Parts: sequence; structure tokens; C-alpha cells
Amino acid sequence: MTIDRTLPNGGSIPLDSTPDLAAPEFRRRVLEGVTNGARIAALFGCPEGDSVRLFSILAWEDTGLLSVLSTTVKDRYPSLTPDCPQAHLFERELAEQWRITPEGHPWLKPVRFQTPMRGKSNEPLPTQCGVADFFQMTGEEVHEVAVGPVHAGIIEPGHFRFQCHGETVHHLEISLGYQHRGIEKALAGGPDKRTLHYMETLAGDTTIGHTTAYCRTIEALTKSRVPARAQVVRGIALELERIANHIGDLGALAGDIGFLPTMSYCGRIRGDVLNLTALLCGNRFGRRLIEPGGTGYDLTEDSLAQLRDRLKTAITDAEQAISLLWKTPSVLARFEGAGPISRKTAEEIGLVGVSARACGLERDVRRDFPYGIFQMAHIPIVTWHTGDVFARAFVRWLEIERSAMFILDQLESLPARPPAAPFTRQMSSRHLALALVEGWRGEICHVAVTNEAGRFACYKIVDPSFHNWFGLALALREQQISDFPLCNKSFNLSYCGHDL
Amino acid sequence: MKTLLLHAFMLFSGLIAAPFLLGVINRTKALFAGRKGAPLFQLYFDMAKLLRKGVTYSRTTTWIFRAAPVIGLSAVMTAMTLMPLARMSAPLSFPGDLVLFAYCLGLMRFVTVLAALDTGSSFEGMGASREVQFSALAEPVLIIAIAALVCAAGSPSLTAIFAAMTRATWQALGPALVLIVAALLVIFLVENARIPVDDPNTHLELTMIHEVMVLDYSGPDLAFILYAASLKLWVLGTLIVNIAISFLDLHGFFTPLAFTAGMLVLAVLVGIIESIMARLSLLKVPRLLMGALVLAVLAFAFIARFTS
Amino acid sequence: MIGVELALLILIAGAFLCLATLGRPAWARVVGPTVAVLGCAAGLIPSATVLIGAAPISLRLPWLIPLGSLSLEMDALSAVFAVPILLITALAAVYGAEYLRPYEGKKETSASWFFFNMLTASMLLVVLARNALLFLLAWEIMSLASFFLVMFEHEKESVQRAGWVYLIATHIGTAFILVLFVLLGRQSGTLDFVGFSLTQAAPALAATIFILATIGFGTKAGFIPVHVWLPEAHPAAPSHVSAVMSGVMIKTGVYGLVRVLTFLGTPPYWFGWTLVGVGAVSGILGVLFALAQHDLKRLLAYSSVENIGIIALGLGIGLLGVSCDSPIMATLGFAGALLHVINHAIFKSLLFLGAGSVLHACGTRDMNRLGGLLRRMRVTGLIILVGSAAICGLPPLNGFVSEFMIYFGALTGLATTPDGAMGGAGRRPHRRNGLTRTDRGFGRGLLHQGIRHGLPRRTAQRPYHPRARGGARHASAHGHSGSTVCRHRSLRSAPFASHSACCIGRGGHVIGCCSKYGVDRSRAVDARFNRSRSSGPGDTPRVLACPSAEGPECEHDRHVGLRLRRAIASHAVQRFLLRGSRHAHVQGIPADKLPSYAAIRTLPRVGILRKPHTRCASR
Amino acid sequence: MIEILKVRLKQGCRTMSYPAGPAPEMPPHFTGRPVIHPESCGEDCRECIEVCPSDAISVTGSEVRIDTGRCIFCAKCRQVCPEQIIDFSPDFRLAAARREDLVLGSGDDPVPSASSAVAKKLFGRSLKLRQVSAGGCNACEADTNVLNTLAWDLGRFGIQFVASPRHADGLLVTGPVTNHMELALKKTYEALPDPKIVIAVGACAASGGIFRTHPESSKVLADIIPVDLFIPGCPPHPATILDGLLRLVGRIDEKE
Repeated sequence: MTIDRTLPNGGSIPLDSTPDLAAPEFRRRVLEGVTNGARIAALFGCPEGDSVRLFSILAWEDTGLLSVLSTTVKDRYPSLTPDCPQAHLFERELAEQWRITPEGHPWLKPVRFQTPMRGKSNEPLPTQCGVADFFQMTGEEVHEVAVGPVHAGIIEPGHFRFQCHGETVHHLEISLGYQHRGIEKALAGGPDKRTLHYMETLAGDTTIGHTTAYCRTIEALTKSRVPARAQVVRGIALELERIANHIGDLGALAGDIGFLPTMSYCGRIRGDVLNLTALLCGNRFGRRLIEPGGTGYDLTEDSLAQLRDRLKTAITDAEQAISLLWKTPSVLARFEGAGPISRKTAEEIGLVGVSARACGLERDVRRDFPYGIFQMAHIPIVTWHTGDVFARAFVRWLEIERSAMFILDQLESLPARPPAAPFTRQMSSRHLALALVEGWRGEICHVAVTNEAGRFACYKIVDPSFHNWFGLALALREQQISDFPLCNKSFNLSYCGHDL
Repeated sequence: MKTLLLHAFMLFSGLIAAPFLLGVINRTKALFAGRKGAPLFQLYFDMAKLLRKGVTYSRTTTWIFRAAPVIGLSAVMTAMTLMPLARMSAPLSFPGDLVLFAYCLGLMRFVTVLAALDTGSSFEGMGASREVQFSALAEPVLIIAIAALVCAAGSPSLTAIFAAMTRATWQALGPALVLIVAALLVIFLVENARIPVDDPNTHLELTMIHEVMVLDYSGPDLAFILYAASLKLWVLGTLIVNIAISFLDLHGFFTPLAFTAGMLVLAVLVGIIESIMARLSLLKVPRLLMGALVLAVLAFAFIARFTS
Repeated sequence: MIGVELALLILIAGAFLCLATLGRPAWARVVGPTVAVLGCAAGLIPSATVLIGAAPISLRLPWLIPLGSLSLEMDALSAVFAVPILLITALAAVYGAEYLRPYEGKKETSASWFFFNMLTASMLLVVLARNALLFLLAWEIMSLASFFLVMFEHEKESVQRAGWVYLIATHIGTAFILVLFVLLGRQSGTLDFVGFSLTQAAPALAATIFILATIGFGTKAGFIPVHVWLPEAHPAAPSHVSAVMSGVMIKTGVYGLVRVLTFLGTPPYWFGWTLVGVGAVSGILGVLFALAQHDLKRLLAYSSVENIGIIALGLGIGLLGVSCDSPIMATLGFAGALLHVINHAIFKSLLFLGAGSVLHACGTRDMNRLGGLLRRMRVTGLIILVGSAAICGLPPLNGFVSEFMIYFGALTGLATTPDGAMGGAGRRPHRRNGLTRTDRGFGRGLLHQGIRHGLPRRTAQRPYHPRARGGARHASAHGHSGSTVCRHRSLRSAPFASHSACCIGRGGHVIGCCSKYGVDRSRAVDARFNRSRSSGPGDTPRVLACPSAEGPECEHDRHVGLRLRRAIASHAVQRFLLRGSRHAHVQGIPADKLPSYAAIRTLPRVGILRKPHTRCASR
Repeated sequence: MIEILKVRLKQGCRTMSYPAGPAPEMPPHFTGRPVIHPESCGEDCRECIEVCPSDAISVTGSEVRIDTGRCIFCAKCRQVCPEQIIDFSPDFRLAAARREDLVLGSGDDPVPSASSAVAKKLFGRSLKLRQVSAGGCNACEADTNVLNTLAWDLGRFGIQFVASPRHADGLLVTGPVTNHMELALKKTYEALPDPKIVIAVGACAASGGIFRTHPESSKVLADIIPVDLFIPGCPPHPATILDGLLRLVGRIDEKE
């Protein structure tokens, strides 16, 4: 096996140290890596002259290192997807963003219906959102149900097409892109005064996760160090975000099956936990909290004490409310067996986060690629083997417990306030930096490539939802269409994080 | 003249009080959730507002869509005139009126389903399909339960049935009547789209049954539909409460009092059920209905055995 | 009797006249329907007179065949069946004139009209015949004529199959009927109906005859499980023939059964229970099978099975009423059943003719491909809607009235004679309603009264009096209170009159509208429908693919139109009945329609991206 | 059932008494209504304008004005202002019926009017809303959803989110309206029966926020459909949204 150029999570390497492989060699090496246990964390293009340089970031969970492979293509290259399903959405994205044709890709259609970032055209792509060839089954009794983009609840827009036979779904096709705001394009040439705010609004509910990843990328490029106390506060904020969203998800799951007690209580408790984040920085989603080099606000003694007490109460309340789920037979009857994904499938399509852990995959950035405070304090990884809605709910609950314990531990031993962090804005030129963060949905991957001027030549964001949407489509196969909202909520993927 | 006044009073009290029941159900749920909850008279406010609003019709719809709310409402109102309040005779009563009662509810469903199909939307078609599937199973339960009542009371008219049912009937046929009430309670939940069969609060169009069929209605049409739904709740509730309070053997002034209390208890009971149960998977609803069918058949067999 | 004979003569002579127009389709188009209408009009007058209370008319001529005599009689029971036969056939003939026009030159329409008129004549003869041999002769002509009518499009394999299934099924039924009459004839020494009487006969023989009649006539009527020919033959036949077959011809089976019942003595409980059972099974399974159909006419055929079940249920309840001495139950049961015979004839023929118009306009009976027709075929749509509501038994239409009577009869039975209705072995019928239980003769009388009371025309203004009917040969003189009977009768008659009139009027509309959709026009309509329904991904902006609730522009999804059947059907039935074959119908992707999907063929290589059904990919 | 009752007893009734009682307490670093001190600032100082990510600040002469419709409340301007003119108060009442009322200058600005005559007349006791997310980041949606939880209990005011635009009296729009959502938004609006109102929640819906200049969201909500109420914030605090809704339908007296 060839040794690739590797770097740790939160590291940076000069661009020229990654060999520019020939396309077939690139393909071979990526496939070899995937066969040997690596996972594609990102696969993206970066403009170089009138060609596009493809980077593939492989995450090696056993060594905790990330390897970078690259190749330069003009307009076509042999597709990875036929032998490596987890690449399929990345390659569709490449085709759409850069007008590169992955030859042999079986499913080449738009991801977000965005306008290409490169003028040259090989194959015209439709830009009106939702106008595409959808997979279709025909035959007697087979019918199609199309949902969205506007849904009946307070949900983000997305389009879903079900090929059904009665109540049974044979195939679900998900078409997104309605939330596409062109963030990646706007990031090129940065950072500027808006960059941090783009990160905060990539996915509003993952503000901490995405800003942490961004800040770590910048810190890697500027080679600056983050004071220990800031690392702890970041860790606490990340886990608070996880707790709040998981509680909210469990409440919403209860709501989807009409189980009122848990739904009502969890909605309120989630608000309480969000208010804890607001205690740190004044904003319920953690806006303004994470900044390059450290944190925007520090914890005062008073807020520390409040945080500790209120978190304890919130977790006690949550335990009461959520344990009702596991004690009520009518709830378990709905959760168990709904929307199952096998471990093998999860591995093949590269699921991340709660969805992966619910299939029994031990996959967690905080353990596999530890960074920041997680290098010091370990949060035990939680898995469940059934891969169904129950597993995704139960893993969430166990993670809430673990995270709360982690926060309470950290609050006990908060490092003393350090001197102001030295943070320089001068970024290395022609470097590639990447940071993985375990957001509450799963692995967030940010990769920055700088140009000669030390500005972003391109900035790649991979939200966990990008890996997981296809998992939802597979989970619905041979399920009842009426269980779709339940399955959807058990994944609770981000539309805006995917659409960017 | 007195009877006429009494009948008019009964009808109007039903017509006016029916939406209140939904308010009680929602308040009970709010109490269980630990929130203040919507006002008891929220549905009245909603309807008053809707009646003053305009309408939007899809271009795919035809006159069927527009006619359905009115036909549905009149059907359920007809059913109301057939239903006595406790021991007071119904405004309209003749032998066999319970067949008309069941068919009026059937007519209401027929027009609702037809209107849903008329929109040509895949959701509404799906809702219609579910509605028809479940009602096909619910109708026999209702018919058999009514048949058992006929058997018990020895008369094929609703008014006569409830006039004939006394504490003595309960003493003789208690277990069977309990079974009938249980079966009718399931039907009550199914027909009125309550948990555990349907979730009246859900916003998820793929899981709805009844709600999804009326997604396309707006303005006064929607007000009619909401009103008809509350009347249906009322009239089916009356059926259950009438059986239950016949145990008390009340006369005169106490009858309407007990009836009112009974309706409130029923509403609270529904609120409690909705607060402590998750919704069933759609595939399991037929099992629930089959269970209700078994209850009704058992009651029927019991009554047939012991009334000879 | 002169009118009825005349009708028979006109129809038979006319039929042969049609043969004379062989090769001249334009003549056939005029002669066939004219003869049918004339014949029916001639027959309608006397039948209607009998129905509204005139004395039965009979004709008895010696005949050359041994054991036989040309014995005809139009009594009230015959009239109940004769009126719809003549009425529906006449209307169907008018419809058929226009319906068959596109086939002229391609098919032998003259022959079709010959068989049509023969069918009409034979049906009339079946309900008039008072001699077993004559009855069987008419029965056979009826079977053959309808067989040839079904075989109209005999070059189609499906039609051939349907025809043969029908021919075999109907002759198996005939065999049972033959045995039945042989037994009856041997018992009573004559083949004339008037001599048939099993009052003193051994119960075993009565039982045998009852079972033979149920199977033999049930085959024609379409009781489950001997209904097999119905869903095959009805869709195969031209629509006006389907209307006649489903609306009235299968009712001759019911007629035969009722007629045979009058020969038997007081029925034991199990007669009634058997019919109730058969009726319930046919009613429930019929509707379940109907739900699973894609073919509009097949659906209607199964619906006929259901309605025949309801009729059998009514007859069963009537018999039970007789068995337990409950005149209310007997009256309501028989009245409901006979009224339903007429009602079903009206709305089923209406629906078949409506289906014919749809088929004519759209070129398909596959309901998966139909949708939104109400906007384009307003009159037909409205009429089909009314027919559908009526066939659902919804108030205030005619179907409700007859179903109401049947169910009310059942409930009355429960209310008044709970133990009697349960028919426990050895239990004596209860005495309620102040009835005096008498000998078995009473039961027999009651049967007749029940059937006669069931005849729709008997209204409240005519107080119950068994002697009032001249034809009530076996009327019982036992006095019993008729007041209850009258009260219930008054209940039904008023709505019946208005609603049946109403529905007949609407039936006429269908006929009126049939010619509105000529062939040329129908193609245009068809093309329009197809385009709007199968709009490809290209021409509907998919942004609009929000749920219908989203706005007036909501996507009229290509798979989901106004698909009555789809929505109502797929679930219950599939879940309970057709589980095994659920995936049987998944077909391939039309690759030519979706050119960019050529790439899909490589999909199976990517294990996880594989389409849900390999069957799709293999096409 | 016993278990559920036990939990219910422990959890208690948590619906806040606001608006009858005191308003919920805002967190310590909360940035609410901007306060611009009337002192004039340095002539050539444009620090605040330069640092503002959403171009919400304008300085004419020496008068500083902040457009709360654009402001994302990051408080960068407060940090950089050498004269300490700009500050953010904990006042959460930001909603206004007219877009121009969102531009705050120095002086004692009263809380702008947010009420609408038709809303008061028709929707005072029953307001059904339909939410459309048009490119939002899901934060505004989340904080709107919070209003349905038992702590805020929007239902007690007769305000509800409904599943169909046909049932709705108003649209509640979040997000900068991406090009992809424009048509769907318009169609949803058309599906509402008259009279109807539109509520823009968040800086993105009010002005496009930081995505204002993106070609992917080329139009602002108010250019597509008429807006009756603007609720600023990024995202607005639930209290801000509730206050706006209640003032819109006249459930809170504007004079207070």
C-alpha cells in the first residue's frame, strides 16, 4: 500500500507536498484506501488555472490521521461511484459545481441546482430547482407521491418523491437545493468580515459545530494556539448544542407519533438548554461565542455556577421526560423496527454521527480524531446495534447523559483564565488545512485551500447531512409511507447545511 | 307543544355546545402537558373568523368539492335529529331510524372522500384511501354494536332503545353493555380522528388520515367542515353517554344534568387517552378495529343468549 | 295478456327481421333498436298494470310437446321482474344503436341485434313461463343469446375466454335447475307450476330442491362462490349488453329462486340462514373484490355480486321471518329484496351505460389511466356519481330505501324475536306481536304474503288483506294484525316512488349523452387526457411539485388523478386478500421516455444504489 | 399512566405568565434593541460601517443610524466604536409593521407600531399561520417552533401553525428567499384565502441579511409579496417574535 501524505485533524500541509496524481492512479488509490478501511471525508474541486484540482480527504479511523490525495482534471475523469457508493453525492456535486463529468457515474443529476462555478460547459445542467428526471417505477398499483418543497410543519424546504405501492415505499428520492444561498462561492477569496457569520448560519442549529471547525481551520493556517480555557469553553458549548438538539429531537420524535407528554416536556427542556448557551454568549444558538483564536466571551464565576445548577435541573427533567419513551409500549411499538439500516449499508454509504452509531458503527470524531479538549477528556462512545428509529433515539439519549457528565466534569476543573490569545491573521499561502468536528449530527469537515496571497482559493464545507441524506432514502425502503416523518425526524438532517 | 319546545332545545343545545367538547378535550391535554392551553371557545373563534374570510379553490376541483361541506354538515345534522338525549325522545324518531343514523354518517364520509379525490392531490387520495379502509372496518362494529343494543332493548328505534334501558337492563346485561361501550369508544376515536388512530394536531401530511382530506378547504367551507366534525363528535358521544347514564335511572331535570356531566367526562377521557398514548402505526389500526369488532360480537352474542 | 304476447311476438319476429338485414348495418341500426323498443313498450303496459294492482293475466295453450303446455302468466312477482327487464332493455337498445355504430362494417351488428332481441324475449318468457319445460327452453335461449352477445368481439382472446367461462358456468347452473324440475315434476306429477306444491312433501325433498335452486339459480344470479363467470363476461360484452346482463338478466336467477320458494312449504330456519350466509359472504367479498379491480366494468361486475348478495340477504331475512312467524320481518325482508332487484337494475344499468360512455370517450376502462373526467364529461360524470351514491345505499337515494328495509327487517327480527331469529334447535318460535302460531300452512301463507308485500307497488292506501290479491292462491285466512305491516310499508313506498322515478330519469340522461361523444371526438379527448396526465418531467415545472395544499398551481400528479379506485382500493384488499401478489405488477421504466435514464442500466453494479426492484432494471 | 402523572407532577405547569406577567429574563450578554447615544461621533470615523457584516449602519454627517432589519446583532460595532456611541439594550421589542420603522437613530425611539387593522379586526382571537422557510438557516425556524412549546404556549392566544395554506390567515416567512424558493413562496402566498398577512421573521427575511448581495437570493421578501410585520433579529429571540405577533393582532396594547 502506498503511503499517502497524511495530516492530523486540525493540521495543515503545503499544497505542493501532495502529489498531483494521474486520474486513474487517483481513482485506484482512493478505492484502495476505502477498501482498507478509510472513509471519504471530503471529495472536492479547487480551481487551478482552467482545470480543476480534485482533492480527496480520506479519514483513517484506526490511526486517527487524514490523508490527502489529489489529481488535476480538465473536464472528465473515471468515476469512483460504481465501486464506492459513498462517493456518489460528492461526484454529483463536482459535476454540478465544476462541470466535470465523472465517467460511469450511474446517477448524475443535480445536487443543489446551483449555477456552476466554472463557465465551461460539458453537459448542461438544469438550474431550476427540482426540475430533474426523477427515478420512476411504473406498473399497476405503483404510484408516486411527491412532497414539498413547502411542507406542512415548520420545516425547511426539500422535495421528496416516493414510489409507493399502497402504503409501502419502494423507493424514495430526495431532491434538495431550495436553501442554496451560495455560501461556498462567497467564501472564496476570504476571509472577510462576513466569513465568520456565514459559518454561524451554515446551519443555524449547528452554529457551534461549524464555527469551531472554521476557527480550527483558520488557526491551523495561521499556526496559532488556542488557550486551554477557550478550548474547554468550546467543548462545553459543543456539548450543550448536542444536548439541546438531541432533547429537541427526542421531543419531536414523540410528537411525530402523537405521544404528548415527552413532546411537551422536551420542547421546554430544549429551550432551557438553549438558554444555557445564551448564558455563555447572550445568544441561544451560540452566535458570537466561537472566534478564531479563542472565544468571544468568557465564563464568569456567576454564570459558571448558574450553568452547573441549571444544567443539572435540565438533565433531571429530561431524564424523567425521556424515560417515559422507553417505558411506554405504544411508543416502543412505533420506534422499534422502523426505518432500519444495516451496519453494512451504513459502512458502504459512509454514514456519520448518530445515524452511524445507531447502526453499531463506532464512529466519532471526538474519539477517532481527537482535538481540543477531547484530547484531554474522553467522552465514551455510544452505539446501538439495531439501526432503526429506536436505536437513533436511544443513542441520542445516551449521548445526552454522557455529554452532560462531560460538561459537569469540565465545569469542576476549568483552567484559569489565560492571557489573551495571540492571534495573527496572516495565513500560510498555498496550504491546505482541514478540521473535523463532531457536531451533534455527526462529522463536520471543513477544508481550506489558500492561494498565493494567503486567501481562500476554495473553502469546502461538508455537513454531516451531506453523508446522511442518502441513508434516509435507504431507510425508507419497504417501509410505510406514514412512517416517513418519523424516520426523517430520527435522522433530523439539515437542509441548509446540505444546500449551503 | 312541550315536546316540540323540548326537541328544539335539545337540537340547539347540541348545535351550540358541540364545538365546546373539542375545547374541553384540548384543555385536558393542555393540563396533562403542563401548559395553559388554547381557550375553551377557540373553535368558536376560529369558525367566526373563517366565516368572514374568503375562499381559494384549486383549479383542479369541481362542484363536488364545493358541495361536499354543505352535504356533510346536513348529513350529520340529520343524524343529530335522530339521536335522543338520554331518555328524552329524539326530534325525529321512527322504527329503524338507527339504520338511517349509520347511513347519514356514511353519507358524510362519502362526500368527504369524494371531495378529497376531487382535488386530484396525491395526499388527499392517500388520506381518502386510509379513511375508507378504516371506516370499512369501523362500520361493521357500529352496526353490530347497535344491533346488540336493539337486541337488548327489544326495539329497533334509538329513542325506544334508550327509553327502555334502565338499571335493570344493566343488572341483567351489564358485562355486555360494558363491551358495547368499549367498542363504541374505539369507534368514537376512529371516526373522530383522535389518537391512537389519527393525530388531530399533526402537521405531517404523510401520516394524516382525516386532516389530509380537508387540506384544500378554506374560509366558510372549512368552517362548515370543522363544525360538522364537532357535531360528529357530539352525536357519537351522545350515543356512548346515553348508554352509560342509563345506569343511573334518572328522571326529569336530572337527566340533562347527568347527560351534560357524561359528555364532559367523555371529553376529558378522550383528552386523557390522547395524553398517555402514542399513535398507532397505520398498519396496526385494523387490529384495533378488529378488537373492537370482537368486543361488539361478544356483546351481541351475550345479549342474544340472555334475552331469550 | 294480449300485450305480453304481442311483446313476445314483436321481439321474436323482430329478431329474425334483424337477421334479414345481415350485411346492411345501417338497416340493422334502425330495425334492431326499433323492434326492441316497440316490443318492450308493448310488454311494459300490461306488466305495469299488473304491478300497480290489476289482476294477474294468464294464457294457457295446449302444446304439441308431451308434458308441456304453453302456459304463461303475468302475476305480481313476474311483473316485478318484467318491468325492469323491459324498461332497461329498451333504454339499452337506444344506447346500443349509437354504441355499435363504430363497429359497423367491421362486425356483424345485425347478428348482435338478433341476439339482443332474442335475449329480451327469452328473459320475458322466463319470468312468464308457468311450465317447467317452457321455462327451461326460455332459460336456454337466454343463456345462448347472451353468450353470443358476449362473444361480440370474438377475435379478442380475453373475450373468447370470458365467453366460454360463461357458457360452461351457465350450463352447470342449468343442469342443477333441470334436476330440480325433474324432482318437482316427479313429486307432483305435472310440469306445470300451478301443480307444484310441496306442502305435504318430505322435508328432505324440500331441502334438496332448495339447495338445487340456490346453486342453479345462484349461478345465474352470481352468488359467491358460483359467481366466476360474472366478472369475466360483463366487461367483455358491449356496454349496453353488460347493462342488460348485469342489470336484469342475472335477476332472472333471483326470480327463479323466489319462484321455487313459493313451491316449498314453511321453510325451516336453515333455509333463511343459508341465504343470509350466502348473501353476507357475497355482499362482503363482492365489495372487497370490487375494490381490487382496475377495470371499470369488472369493478361494476363485482359490485353486482355484492348487490345480489344484499338481495339474497333480504330473501334470507324474509325466510327467517316466515320461519319464526314474524310478518314484519318477512315483509321487510322480501320487500327489501324485491325492491333492491328493481333498484339495482336501475342504477347498475345506469353505471354500465355510463362506463360505456367513458370507454367510448377515453378508449380505456383502466381506472389507473382515468382521472379528472368530471371536468370534461360533466353529464356522464354527474350521472355516474348519482349512480355510485345510490349503489352505496346512501340516503336519500333509492339504494338506501331497499337496503334500509332489509337491515330494518333484520333489526326488527332481533328486537322482536331474538331467540327465534337465532333459530336454536328445538326452540319454539316466540309469540310476540300478538300473533297466533298456527299450523305449517300459516307459514306458507306468510311466505306468499311476505313476497307479495315485498312487491313494491303495494302501498299504504291499500290496507293489508290477503284476499285482496286475486293471485294469492295460497293466501291464508288467518287473521292477524296488519297494522304494523302497513305502517312499515307506508314508510318505504313514498321515498321509493320518488327516487326510482328520479333515477329512471337520470338513466335516460345517460342515453341522451352517449351520442355526444362520437368516435372522432373521443380520440381528441383521449389525447388531451393522456397529455395532461403523463406530462413528463420536462414540461411541468417541478418547482410546483408542492403538495396540493400549496396552491392553485399544485401539481396534478401524473400518477394520481381522480382515481376513485386507487384510493379506495389498494389497501384493505391487498393487505387482506392479495398479499402474495403485491409485487407482481411492477413493470419496467419506459427508457425511451426518460432518455437520460439510460445510465440507470448500469446501476446494479453499484450495490447500494440499486433500484428497489431488479424487475425494473431487467426491462 | 401513573408514571406519566408522576412526571407531570414533577414537571409542573411551565407556561410563562408573559404578557400578563413579567417578561422572561434575557441572558446577560443579550443584544436587543440598539441604543445610539446622541453624542456625535468623529467625522471621519467609519469603523462601525467597515466592521458591520450586513451593512446595517449608515452615518449621515454625524448621525448614526442602524437598520435593525439588516442588523444581525453581532455587536461588532459596539466593540470598535471609539466614542462608545453604539450600545445594545436588553429590550427585545423590535418588531415593526413598516420597514422604515426598523431604521433606528439616536434619540428616544419609541417602540414602533406593529399592529395591523385587518389583523386586529379578524385575527384577534384566532390567527392561523403557515410557515415558509425560504433559505433560512433553521435558527429562525427553531425559535419560531419554540413558541409552540409549553413554556411559551402560543396556542393560548389563539395563534396556531397549520398544515395547509388554505387554512392559514398569514404566512410566516424566514430566510433570505433564495431564487429556488421564490416561486414556491409566491404559490403558497396565492393559496392563502383573503384577507391574508405576511410576517417576516429574522434579518434575512426582512432584508436578505448577510446574503443580501448574493446572486442566489436576488430578491427580498418584501419585493415579492407585501409584508405586514417585520421581526428583526438573527435569529430573533422567541420573546421578540411573540411580542411582534401579539402586537400585530392587538393582544398587547401598543401604548404600554
